[in-house]
Amino acid sequence: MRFEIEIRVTPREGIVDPEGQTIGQALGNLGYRGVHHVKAGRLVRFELDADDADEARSSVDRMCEELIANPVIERYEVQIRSPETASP
Amino acid sequence: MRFEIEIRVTPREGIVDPEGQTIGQALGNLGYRGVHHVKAGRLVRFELDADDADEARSSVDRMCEELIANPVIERYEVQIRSPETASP
Amino acid sequence: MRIGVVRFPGSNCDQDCHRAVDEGIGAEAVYLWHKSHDLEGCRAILLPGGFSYGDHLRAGAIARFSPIMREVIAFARDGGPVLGICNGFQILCEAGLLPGALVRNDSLRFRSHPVRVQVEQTDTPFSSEYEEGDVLRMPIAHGEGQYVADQSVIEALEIERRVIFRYVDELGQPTEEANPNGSVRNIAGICDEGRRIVGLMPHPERVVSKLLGTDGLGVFHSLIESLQATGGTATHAAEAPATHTAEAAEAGAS
Amino acid sequence: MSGSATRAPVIEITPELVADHGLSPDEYEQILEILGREPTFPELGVYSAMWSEHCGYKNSRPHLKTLPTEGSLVVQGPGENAGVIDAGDGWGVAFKIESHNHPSAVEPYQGAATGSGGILRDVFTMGARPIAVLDSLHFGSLDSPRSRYLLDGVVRGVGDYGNCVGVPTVGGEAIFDPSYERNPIINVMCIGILRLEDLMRGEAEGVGNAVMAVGARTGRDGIHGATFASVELDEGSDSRPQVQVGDPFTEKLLLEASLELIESDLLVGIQDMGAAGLTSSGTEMAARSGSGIDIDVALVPVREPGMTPYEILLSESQERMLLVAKPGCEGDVGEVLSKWDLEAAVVGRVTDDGFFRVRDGGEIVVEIPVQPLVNDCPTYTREGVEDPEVRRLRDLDIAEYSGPISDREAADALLTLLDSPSIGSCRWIYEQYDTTVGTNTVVGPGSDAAVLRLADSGRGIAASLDCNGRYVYLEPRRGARIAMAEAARNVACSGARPVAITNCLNFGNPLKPGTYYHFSEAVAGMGEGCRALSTPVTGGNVSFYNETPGGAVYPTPVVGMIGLLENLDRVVPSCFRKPGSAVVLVGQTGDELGASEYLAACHGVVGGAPPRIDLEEARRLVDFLVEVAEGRVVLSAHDCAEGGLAVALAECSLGGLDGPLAVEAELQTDVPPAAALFGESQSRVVLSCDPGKVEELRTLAAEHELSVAVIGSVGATDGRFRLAAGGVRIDLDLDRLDDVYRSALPRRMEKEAGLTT
Ligand SMILES: Nc1ncnc2c1ncn2[C@@H]1O[C@H](COP(=O)(O)OP(=O)(O)O)[C@@H](O)[C@H]1O
Ligand SMILES: [Mg+2]
Repeated sequence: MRFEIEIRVTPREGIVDPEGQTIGQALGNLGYRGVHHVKAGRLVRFELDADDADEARSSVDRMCEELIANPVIERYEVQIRSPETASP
Repeated sequence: MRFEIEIRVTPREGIVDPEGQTIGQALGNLGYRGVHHVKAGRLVRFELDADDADEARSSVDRMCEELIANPVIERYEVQIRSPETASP
Repeated sequence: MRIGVVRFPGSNCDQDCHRAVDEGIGAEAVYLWHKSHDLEGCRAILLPGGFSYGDHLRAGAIARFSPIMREVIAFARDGGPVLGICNGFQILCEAGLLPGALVRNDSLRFRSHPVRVQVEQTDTPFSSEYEEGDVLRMPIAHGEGQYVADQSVIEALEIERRVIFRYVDELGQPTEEANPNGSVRNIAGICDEGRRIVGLMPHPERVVSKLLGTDGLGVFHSLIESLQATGGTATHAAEAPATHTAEAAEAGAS
Repeated sequence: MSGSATRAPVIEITPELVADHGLSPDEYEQILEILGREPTFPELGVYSAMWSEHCGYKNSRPHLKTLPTEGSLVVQGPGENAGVIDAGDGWGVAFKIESHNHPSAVEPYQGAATGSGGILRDVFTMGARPIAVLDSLHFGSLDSPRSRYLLDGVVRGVGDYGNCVGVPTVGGEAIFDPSYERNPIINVMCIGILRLEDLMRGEAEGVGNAVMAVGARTGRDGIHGATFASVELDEGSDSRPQVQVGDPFTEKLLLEASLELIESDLLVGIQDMGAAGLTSSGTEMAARSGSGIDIDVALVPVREPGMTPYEILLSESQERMLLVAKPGCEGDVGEVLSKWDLEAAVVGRVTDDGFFRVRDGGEIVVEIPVQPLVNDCPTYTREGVEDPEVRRLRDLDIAEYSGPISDREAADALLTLLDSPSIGSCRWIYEQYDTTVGTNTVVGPGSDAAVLRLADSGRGIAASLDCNGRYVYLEPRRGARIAMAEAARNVACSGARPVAITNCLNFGNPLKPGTYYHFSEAVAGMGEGCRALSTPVTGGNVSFYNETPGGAVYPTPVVGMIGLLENLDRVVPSCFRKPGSAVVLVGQTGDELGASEYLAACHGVVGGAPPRIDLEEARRLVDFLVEVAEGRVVLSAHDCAEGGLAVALAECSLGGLDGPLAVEAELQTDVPPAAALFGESQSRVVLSCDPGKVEELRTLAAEHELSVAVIGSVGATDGRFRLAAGGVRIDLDLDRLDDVYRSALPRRMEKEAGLTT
């Protein structure tokens, strides 16, 4: 079965996020009001063949720990869509 | 009312995505099988004060066009959560 | 005695490091290809700057899994001296051989210019030939050089005197203006608990000649001195880092 | 257009389709004649690309032919991927410049990055290791958000690409004028060194030899880039399909692999798949060898399914090379490439029938005779007519501005000039470039010329990029001569002897008589400069149609000058070194404010004639500068250019690594003060030397028939900048000057951050 994977990596609490800050400032300079707590992160998407959602999840978790996120500075969230449930 | 905004920016179709390719290869080298179509993108999250979801959406769209995404090579998706519906 | 310069496909300071070793201090330098499993009997390892694997994802994130890095990590565990410069420093952090991480410069811009760094500790194989307090002029050239780590880690680094190089101004003060990338406490270079593994962002290998400046020579002279001193058998140094890197390796991979 | 074309149905060649491909009815007639039949759709695409302005030099070739290309040091002149000169003891210097104006106007970061990638490939395909990049940037006013966005993106693009490949960016120029709004000029020059025995060319020889496509896969990006570079950017145009994305990491692999292949002597020829991709590389290589080439597009590794032969032939996907392996070496070539994790495929063979033949599996889809395709692109010599508006501006009476000004006005004018982005410090730009990687950079950005180590020979290479578009606009022939003279002067200030140039001709639409006049006059002036200075042309590039609905950019023929330095420890810095040094001005100061930055920045006037230039004098000045460097007579030498004596002197005292040095100077002259302080009279240089050397300096100057005047001294230690001329005194605090000079760019650029990278 093929799953659609989306991984969102964001800076851990307390870790500087210069990009997020700059986006916040830039939006301010452009005249946007009421923007708070801007955070910038990375996004990784792919398709994964796995027998079931659990297997998919556990191997995606390993990918994140091993490569995609750096636990020292980042946290990650995983979203798994199986073809059926898949929809925009 | 305060909305939680999440913007996902990814390369447009047909635009090369060297980062996605490299991540795909790296996962392969680490022994992960069945990984397809890896795409790398950016993520921006913030909170936005707006009267209603429509107002929020339209101003977020402008932010994306103006600053956050580069429409020439990137596409973006916006997700808006109002505090109520907000949930992990 | 042989010194290994690791060559990742995207390394671009490898030739400079090689030159610093053979022309700079007249020692033998060999390239170690990233796909190789053999350190070829090198007595010390240099991880040069560059963009190892294009620096996609995070600088050094992918490099740490290359075959040669397995050997380098084992070598470091046994107390072998390892120096990571710029991208090499980033790789050492990603590999968990050094604590913390290097994130995008606070300016969000690539920064390239000469900086001043102060030598704070001289009991490592890469700083022993300097005097404590020496202020060196070296170029930096990086986009992700902002050193960050948890408060507890920073405290430990300071208490254990593991900050080896710090960005300072012409008066030797670690001021904000002297800090090119927003690094915590102006940290430019650190070492591991065993004091055998050193990483720094500035480029000593670019200032090892009369023509371009000589402030970096000491780093390489220190190495030769310490290798001659230890006669190669890193005795007690062996255990300390062994335990350390063991848990660090977990930390890195968990 | 191309995207909609699919494999199956045969596309009918209508006049509209021909027109869409930028081919005139006459040109189409010529194609019918050459082929003796109607072209297929892919053939039409091939002609469209090869006979575009960019590849075919339709409107420029007759003029380019008038440029001198011979010289005792020239090993490879125009016609190859890059020029090569002989630098002694078997060393060669390969160099070339390339424009990426149109792509950068659409997507600054990727446009600039891919431009850098292309020029690096042009150099390393010659067998040379790139050791430096210089960039010439001409942008609109930084008051415009669009210009700030473009500059931010371009600087990041040039920087990131070179930084990642490991080639330092060591110099260039940055000029700002409203005429470049929305159509900036981005010219990148690359310099490489090689052992002459390794010199490689883009040739396809030896019937049956394998033709291999190497590097990135072929995608749909950039189809028709060559044609794109040959049309005006009109507002609404959705230029998106042309955007190409660079991958410097793959470039680095290509660089190392190519040099390894060349050193191991495994190649017959190699060329970048640049503009018009597979088509131009394949046909140009065959043309150079008088051979033919037979390719099967079905064998080309593609990035997207269902690509048509048309698309594969014209794709401009980046980081791809075409190479011809020596007989029996295919295996070894494959090994080197896989060592560097590069994908490669044999896509065809060299033939001897003089045809560019393309198959799609079995079926032949293109069959074109190579020579007429590559060499007989129709060229046009047109009628150029000077735009009356230009003459009016040149004849403008500017006498009133030379005249009496108060001390106060003079001081303010100097501050205004130092704050003008074209004159203020470029630090903000070059601190985003790795300037020292490779440890060859002896003198980096911020001085008149960059100076590089020539391996361990003890000798050096100097380089400078120059063009003042305003001069060329107001008087093209003189403007181009000045660009030549200034480039040579910059190189000579460092102590190097200028030996050859590459050039990038950035102009508007050549079909407009005014633009064509500018172009033909400028090329003529450049040729005169080359002859007078004995610096032949080894290559270059032409970029036309630099226009927006707003009108043409200033004509901008950028000169990339290369010089050789016999002895690296004779390098002369451009800034003052020692308190107590004597300050000497070489050359004559006239009443010449025409076309000056002073008029533009302080009075909003663009007009008057550019300063006079005597190429013989320029030549004597170069000889003099080389001699004083070799004799260690001077401590510093700095070219007098935009902003005149006042700005040159300020730069000399501000530029030093270890903080500003005070200066006290007075110029004795009967030239009106404003002109004396800010006029841009040519062939002038500010020197500093030990007071004891002044007499020696005078003698040498006399031998070269140059006038010198001791105008003051360095480092009257009270930290002030003092300059007097024609009875007017400027007396300013150095730190204030320094601050204004340094913040010219950052104070404009750091308002908002560019985030799209
Ligand atoms: N302004 C010029 N002066 C001299 N030679 C030029 C000029 N413009 C182009 N050429 C030469 O014409 C040849 C073709 O140029 P070009 O099509 O730009 O090659 P490429 O596409 O590889 O840059 C090159 O050898 C180049 O040096
Ligand atoms: Mg090219």
